[in-house]
Amino acid sequence: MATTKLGFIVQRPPYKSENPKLALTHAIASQSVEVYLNDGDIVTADIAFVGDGVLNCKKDQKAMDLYKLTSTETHVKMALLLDLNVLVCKEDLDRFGLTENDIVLNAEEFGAEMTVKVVPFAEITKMMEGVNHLLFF
Amino acid sequence: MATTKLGFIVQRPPYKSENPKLALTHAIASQSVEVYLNDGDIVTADIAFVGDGVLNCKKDQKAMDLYKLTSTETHVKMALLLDLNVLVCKEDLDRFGLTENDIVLNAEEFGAEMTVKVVPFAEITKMMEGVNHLLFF
Amino acid sequence: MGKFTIGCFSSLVGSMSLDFAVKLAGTALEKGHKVDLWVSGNATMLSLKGQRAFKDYSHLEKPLQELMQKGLTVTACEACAEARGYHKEHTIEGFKRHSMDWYLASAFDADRVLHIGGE
Amino acid sequence: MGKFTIGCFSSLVGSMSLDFAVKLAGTALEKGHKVDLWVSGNATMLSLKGQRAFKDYSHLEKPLQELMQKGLTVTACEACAEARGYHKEHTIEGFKRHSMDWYLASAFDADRVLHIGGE
Amino acid sequence: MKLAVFVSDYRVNVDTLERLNPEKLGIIFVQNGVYHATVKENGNSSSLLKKSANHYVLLDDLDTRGLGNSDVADNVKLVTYGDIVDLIFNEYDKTAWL
Amino acid sequence: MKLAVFVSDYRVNVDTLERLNPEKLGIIFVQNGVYHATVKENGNSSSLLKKSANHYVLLDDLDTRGLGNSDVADNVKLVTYGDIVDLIFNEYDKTAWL
Repeated sequence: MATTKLGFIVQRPPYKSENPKLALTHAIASQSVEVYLNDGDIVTADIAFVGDGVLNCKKDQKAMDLYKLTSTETHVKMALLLDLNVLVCKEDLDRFGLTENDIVLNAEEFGAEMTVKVVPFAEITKMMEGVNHLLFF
Repeated sequence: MATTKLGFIVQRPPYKSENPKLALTHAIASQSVEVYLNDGDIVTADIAFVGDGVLNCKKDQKAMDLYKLTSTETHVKMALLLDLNVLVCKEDLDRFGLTENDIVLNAEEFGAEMTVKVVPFAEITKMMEGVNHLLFF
Repeated sequence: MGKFTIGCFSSLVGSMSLDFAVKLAGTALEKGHKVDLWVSGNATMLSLKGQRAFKDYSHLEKPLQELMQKGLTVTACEACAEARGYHKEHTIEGFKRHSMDWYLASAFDADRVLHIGGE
Repeated sequence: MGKFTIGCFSSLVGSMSLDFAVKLAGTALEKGHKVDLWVSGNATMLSLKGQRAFKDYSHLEKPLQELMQKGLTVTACEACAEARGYHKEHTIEGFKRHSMDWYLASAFDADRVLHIGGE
Repeated sequence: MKLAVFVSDYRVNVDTLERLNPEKLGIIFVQNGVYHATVKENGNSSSLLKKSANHYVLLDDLDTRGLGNSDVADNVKLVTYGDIVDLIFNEYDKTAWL
Repeated sequence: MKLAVFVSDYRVNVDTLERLNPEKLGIIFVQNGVYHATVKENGNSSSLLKKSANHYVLLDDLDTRGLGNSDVADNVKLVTYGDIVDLIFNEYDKTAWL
């Protein structure tokens, strides 16, 4: 019975690259990884949005309407629904003049109990220190 | 009998993206475009390296030895062999502390008569004004 | 009405440059312009048939086929495609494959050229 | 000796990130480490067989097959490949295809992980 | 020349635009370039908005990113794909994609 | 933590490195990151060389770009692919690719 903790760090804005979306879909895959592991072994995935990456969390993305593409907003909501720990850097939101009103905070409509945590960068550093491996996107 | 002039502007360094190489190979294609055109109609391609793009012109690139890949240096030489006009921005060379000694200037070993022209940015502006269409890489 | 040549080189599923190029081509066609679309480099991925339409990934086969019926000419760089393992038999019907000089020939009598390189 | 999991997501022929990843994997194998290579996103292009070996383009099929014989495990993201039209029958022999959880499972008991995202 | 420059990224990794000085300049923000039209970092607008030019931003790409008209700086005009085609054909004679 | 950060681009479009402050930091220049180790713009070295860290540059990627040992700044150590494997396993415990 062992736990391996992974930290996914999203540093770039959405859409111009596939990376932020792949960060979220790979992190979500932590919920189905058991099929490859021994009983009781688990992998956890924390996700942190930093720098321009916080722009992924903007509310009301219309990617599906306009480009028939799942929005990163929807992927963030899926991560919450699957009980992942989602951190957003407060200093970076401040830098862009964004508040909690501007970003995805929960996925109540899907019945998710987890909520996005807006935290100082120091908290994200702590997460990075605490995980076994880091994946920067 | 008409001539269409194209200006290829290379703004980025080599290898991290395919673009500088594709700029050169597409510009070189101006030498075989007649197959699609009426007799006497031609397309000319001038190539200008600006900004970080001047790093493409560095001599002694070992891409073939180390990664089995044609170097951009070789592509520049091919462009000279096919009589294309190749301009390199002097101000950008200066900015990087590079001189004519550091860059590809000719392709004498292939019998090319054309040489690379190191010119002030103002000359490149003139080229951009004079062509029919611009292609920025 | 004029002739519009669009070249797209940056491709990544996810960069959305091809989504932009295809939408712009469609809009120009609707306005009565003649449109040539050239894809080279990684953008040659656009020519590959049988891409599965997942909602997480740009999927342009259908809009492209509709635009081809409306007169869009779309051509992939043959060498760029072959180097990636996209052979003739894998190519969407109606999608042409030529060497790079085709793009320059299209630019020859184009009124406007938009070359989407970057990246 | 340890286990090394390398993930590569950035792919463009031309970015040379896959060239880097494959060389690094080979070097780690030679030093006696166990190496898993995961390719996702555009890097799944690595799994496609029949790529023509032009000298202008990165061509990794041969070095990859040599490394697989020396024990390299290499796996592509199945959904990322399907979305691009790279189906099972187009896959290089020995190249595995799995869902994304495979990568996380590989990281589970890895001593080191190098995730090449970027771009 | 009359040049329409497309900016498709927020972090622009070339300095070409700073040096271009055509008779007429249009800057069209598309894809992640739209952040230049909307985002203020530490209260400051993008330096690209200070460049003497006609500025345009693609509506579809704003909406895709959850950005609204009210976020757009005053000197930037909202445009559709149709408007971009017309700009290219009627207002400018050459284009550049950075 | 002991963190090895790979820098693969010359124009870095993220500011993560400025904010990371691990117990031990290694900066490994690969691909176009190697220009940080060699290029001076207007006489100035890359700001990444001023960061308190151990700096490394991949020899193969220097040679590929026509750059030689003599171009490399004094505080940057030349490394091979083999050295990078050893650094990852022996000197650092986590990695980041920016």
